[in-house]
Amino acid sequence: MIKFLIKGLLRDSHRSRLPLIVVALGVMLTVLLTTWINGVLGDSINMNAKLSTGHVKVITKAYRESMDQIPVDLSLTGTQEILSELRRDYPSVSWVERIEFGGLLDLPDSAGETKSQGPFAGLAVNFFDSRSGEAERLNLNKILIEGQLPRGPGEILVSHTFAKKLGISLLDKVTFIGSTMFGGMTISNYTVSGTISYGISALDRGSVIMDISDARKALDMEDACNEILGFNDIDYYDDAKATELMTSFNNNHQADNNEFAPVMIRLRDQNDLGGMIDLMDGVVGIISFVFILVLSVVLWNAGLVGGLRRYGEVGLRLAMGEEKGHVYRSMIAESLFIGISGSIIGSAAGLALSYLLQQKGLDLSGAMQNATMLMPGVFRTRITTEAYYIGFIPGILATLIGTMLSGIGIYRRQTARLFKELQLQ
Amino acid sequence: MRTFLTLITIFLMVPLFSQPSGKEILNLIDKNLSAKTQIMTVKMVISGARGSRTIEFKSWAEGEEKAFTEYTNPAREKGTKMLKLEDKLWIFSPSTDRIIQITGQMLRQSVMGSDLSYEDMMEDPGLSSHYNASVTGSDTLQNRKCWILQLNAVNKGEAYEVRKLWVDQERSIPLKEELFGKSGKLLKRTQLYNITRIQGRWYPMKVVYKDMLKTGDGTQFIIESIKLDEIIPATIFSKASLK
Amino acid sequence: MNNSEIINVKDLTKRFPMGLSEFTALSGINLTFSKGEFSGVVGPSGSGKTTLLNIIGLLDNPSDGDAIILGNSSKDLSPGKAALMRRRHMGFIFQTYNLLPVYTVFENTEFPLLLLKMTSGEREKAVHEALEWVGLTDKIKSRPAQLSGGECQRVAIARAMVKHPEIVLADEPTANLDADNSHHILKTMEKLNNELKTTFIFATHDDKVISYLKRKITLIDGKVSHDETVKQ
Amino acid sequence: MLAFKLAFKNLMGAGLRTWLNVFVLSLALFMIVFQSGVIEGWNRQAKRDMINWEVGGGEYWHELYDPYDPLSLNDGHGNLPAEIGQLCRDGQAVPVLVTQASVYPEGRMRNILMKGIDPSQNIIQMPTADLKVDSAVINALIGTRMAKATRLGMGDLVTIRWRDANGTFDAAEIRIAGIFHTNVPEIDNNQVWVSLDNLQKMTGIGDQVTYIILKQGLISVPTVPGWIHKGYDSLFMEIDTIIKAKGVGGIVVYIILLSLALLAVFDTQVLTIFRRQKEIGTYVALGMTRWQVVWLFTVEGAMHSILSVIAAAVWGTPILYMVAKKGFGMPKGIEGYGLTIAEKIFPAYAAGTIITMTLIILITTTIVSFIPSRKIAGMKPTEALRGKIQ
Repeated sequence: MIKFLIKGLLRDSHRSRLPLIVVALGVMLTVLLTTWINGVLGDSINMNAKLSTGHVKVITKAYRESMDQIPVDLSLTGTQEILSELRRDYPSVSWVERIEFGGLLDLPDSAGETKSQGPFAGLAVNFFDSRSGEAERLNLNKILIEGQLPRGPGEILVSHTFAKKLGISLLDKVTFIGSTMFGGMTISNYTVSGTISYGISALDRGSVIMDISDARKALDMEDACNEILGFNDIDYYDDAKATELMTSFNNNHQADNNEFAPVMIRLRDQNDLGGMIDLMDGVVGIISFVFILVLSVVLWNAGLVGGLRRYGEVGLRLAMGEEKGHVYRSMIAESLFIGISGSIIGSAAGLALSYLLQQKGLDLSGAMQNATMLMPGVFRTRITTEAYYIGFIPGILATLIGTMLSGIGIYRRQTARLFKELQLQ
Repeated sequence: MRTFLTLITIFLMVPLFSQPSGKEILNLIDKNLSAKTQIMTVKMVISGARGSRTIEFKSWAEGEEKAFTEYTNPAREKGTKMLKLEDKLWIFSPSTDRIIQITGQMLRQSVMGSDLSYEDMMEDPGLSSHYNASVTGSDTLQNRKCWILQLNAVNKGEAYEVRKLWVDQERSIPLKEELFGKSGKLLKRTQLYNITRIQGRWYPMKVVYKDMLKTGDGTQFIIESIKLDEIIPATIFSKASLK
Repeated sequence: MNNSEIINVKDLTKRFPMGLSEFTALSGINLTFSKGEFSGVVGPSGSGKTTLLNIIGLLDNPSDGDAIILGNSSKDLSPGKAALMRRRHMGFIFQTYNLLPVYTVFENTEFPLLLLKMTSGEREKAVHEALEWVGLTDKIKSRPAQLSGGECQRVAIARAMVKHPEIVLADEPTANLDADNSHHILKTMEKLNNELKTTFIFATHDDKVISYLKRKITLIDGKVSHDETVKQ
Repeated sequence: MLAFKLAFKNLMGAGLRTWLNVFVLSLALFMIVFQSGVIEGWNRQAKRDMINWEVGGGEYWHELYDPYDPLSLNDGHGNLPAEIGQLCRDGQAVPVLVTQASVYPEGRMRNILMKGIDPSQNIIQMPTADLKVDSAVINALIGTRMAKATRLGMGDLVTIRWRDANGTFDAAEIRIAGIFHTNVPEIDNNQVWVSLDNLQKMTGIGDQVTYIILKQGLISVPTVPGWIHKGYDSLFMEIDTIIKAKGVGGIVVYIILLSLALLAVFDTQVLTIFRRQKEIGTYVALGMTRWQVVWLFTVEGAMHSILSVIAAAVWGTPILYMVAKKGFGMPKGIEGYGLTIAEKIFPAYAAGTIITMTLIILITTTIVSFIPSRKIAGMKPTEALRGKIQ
């Protein structure tokens, strides 16, 4: 029977084409909107995650108390051990070490004496090990204004505005002056391999990014760092998962009362991101609901069109002695087929488009004065798990309901009238 | 570092005699420590959140305004040199081969994690010329009788408006100093221990310096060796010697 | 063409594409209708009755030959002109009534007048008159769904007649009606034909209708086989 | 007019499906208006907050003052120019002195800015009157963010250390006499406010100030040598950029949502035309041209949008009004970057946006209604009458 139905659907393009297109289009739009909203709304959360909070973060208890001051002296030590524990216990999470620090950047003149100097906020990440994925995470290729990413030790990135302020040119040798983890003075030289722009004036005023190996050397932080960030494999903050992770880790370390004992915190515990996450969940929920509602209306129509188109055919079948219930069921089976194939096509198209927009982004910076990382001119979708199934709900349900409603007409029709109708054909 | 410099200045100022006139006591302290130059090896013990660290350095000083320091230990700091000439401060780091002048924001940072900031180091500590002294009482410190001396700045622009010194009546050497803000808030405290006879003068071989606004145990300076009135070649106090 | 002749069908042939070949619905029809005729095209299903009516009604074009309606050759008429002709001079009555379901009896009847851009006063008068003819003044506000088949068809007649057209084309008007209603409808139309001298052309194979006709044109396989005037 | 009347009747006759389409369209319209209202509300509120709390009617900066460069504070101050001094005395402006300082909550040093302002000012909303409270020590005001970061509460004493104009160190206990809550982090993060008199005395800087906040609505401003007038253009640059970016991100949501609503209308049109072939035939038989019928159906489809505007107005207005009245909760997620965001945004619905959106919906609905209706022009009326068109 199913084969028979499929044959009919495939051969009768009128019967299947429009509803299929409508279902697919509607499903595609639903998927696209879901990923879009997740992408755009999740953007600032995501940016926070990548830039500073991680999905979860391991720090010391003392560090937690004055985190806004990024106190390097309260850093984690024995990080190799902590890392291997994290990697063993939570292998699905990517763990990366970061050092946030502050200091002075000093540009020498030709005689080697200070020409200009300015304070900066430094971020040390593991660039050289490409497995860490840090360069991608920080979108460094995109925010690079001039030059190139550091390729080896001693190379750093400086925020563009800061570089301009100090008069730093590419490949200039600059000196970092700061304090080590133990409070000692540290001075080291670096080559500016490129300039970057976050687009957040607070960061662009004075930022330096360097490889963590360089920072460790400079800050006397062998086997230490102030933050270990954990990222889920999907590039999306999952609050439940983060909470679970945090509880588990902190339970394991409950006994350790040392102020330098590691403790895990979540993204939502930092930068007041909790409210943002709640809002986003709410908005995604509401919009998805609205979309499913809207799509159901659309597809109900499609179902009706499909049903009505085949008024004559149904009449004939009834006239030939097919049972009403059987005709009804077969129509529903057909609509189910259309619903499923439409949803598959639509979801595939929606996901493909979303994927494209996730990878390439939609560049709307032309519509803005100046794009930033906080408010990127390039908008991206984010494919979440729900994107894979969300389109099927309205896609199948609505088609089904539409057909069921339009099919009720079959029961209403008097067999006697059928012959008259047939006569007319 | 700065403590060390302050210390030296104090020594230079503190006269030996005990006489209950502020000016006289200042002169006595001065006399006691009137060496033109000092060359010393110092061990600095810094207590911090992560326990204490020891840093060793050798320093050359001439008068109030010239000082040169070279760090010798630990390995990380070895070869780092600082030069102070009047109100300017330069640092040389061997690994970078750079001479950097410490200005602006950096001045408020702590030196090597100690209770001293570079700002503190920049102070010009000429006590007798910059402060009016008066004896306000006596006290017993380290089992020794002390005059309590109050110093009030003569001119505006001194880092500390008021200083209080506890001066050993017999040896004319301060055992404690407290630095106050204009409004009378205690900012820093220096305690001097192990007063030892060196080349006919009394010298504290251990000084504990504490920033009173911060928590912590303060920073200890332990003088391991000291030579006074040696002739120091002028080239030491030049930027050329940093490299 | 004399003065009373309002329709002249000349050598009319109509072919429809049917798959790869063609189906000839009408072939070489020659007919004239005079003003005030109460005539009908009769014949079995598929004999071409509706096609002929559609061509006369300017809803369809001849493949060959011509139909001259009120002096206008169907060949020369643009779709717009044809629409104008229908609007002003023709009324249609269908087997399935084709009333506009969402409108009341009054509004359905009024519709052709709206197209003629008559004032509301004129329209109201004309609609009332038309509904009086068909005896539906009491159902003015009813919707088609609330009416019986006979009543629907009477509304359709009122709609066709309200603008006093020269020609009324009625395609199987009684096919969906019982005998009583059929006679009622036919009597109404006969009366209007007498009073207003409107030309009625039926397409039918209903004997009840045929019994009322004053001229009976028999169509078989797209050709006129008889054309007789019934003496009463 | 006839077409509109007919279209309206037909739509009403179609019942439920019409209303579903209308609802869907009105939902799109509502969401668009709502979203742009929230963004516009944020924009206005952020600016209003900034005006009320931070920038007043604009500012004069000492030419050497750069808020992003702490070093500039050493020299970025001067005596009040006469013209502005007069404004200050007239209550039309209030001067602010900014110095660097360190506070030591719990013995950990934190570098901050100490700002002095006249306690009796009423140019900005900061509750500076709290600074007048009788106290043996210096009264200070801090914002809630600063209070949270330093864990300081009302009445707490904390040590603050600064250097006076000559470089002399000083430190004192200050008493937290007030904690203000503002949406403007720029006057809160790492800042301690004291009275201008106190600060000038503490720093021995005389009558010098760093910048001057003008009263709102002060239009004519003198040009003063050595002082730079900062108007809203430059003060609002960052927020403008962000608002614009938010708006652009929203457009895509509009487009997708509208597309879906239009798909519903399109689909309905296709169905309508298919179902009502006989009616189409009848119209033609009654003397309408086919294009007239096309027009009729297009108008009918387009009328969905008109109804949707009415519907959106009927069900949406109370909601929009309520939200505008009660506000819309906003998280403080990106506040860390120094943006002004209220915890509650009161959407502002711009008439221009509503009209534009209505027009866009009207036009696009007309287009998608026309596309399927166009088919009518190609229909054979004879076949339409028999309902045979596939």
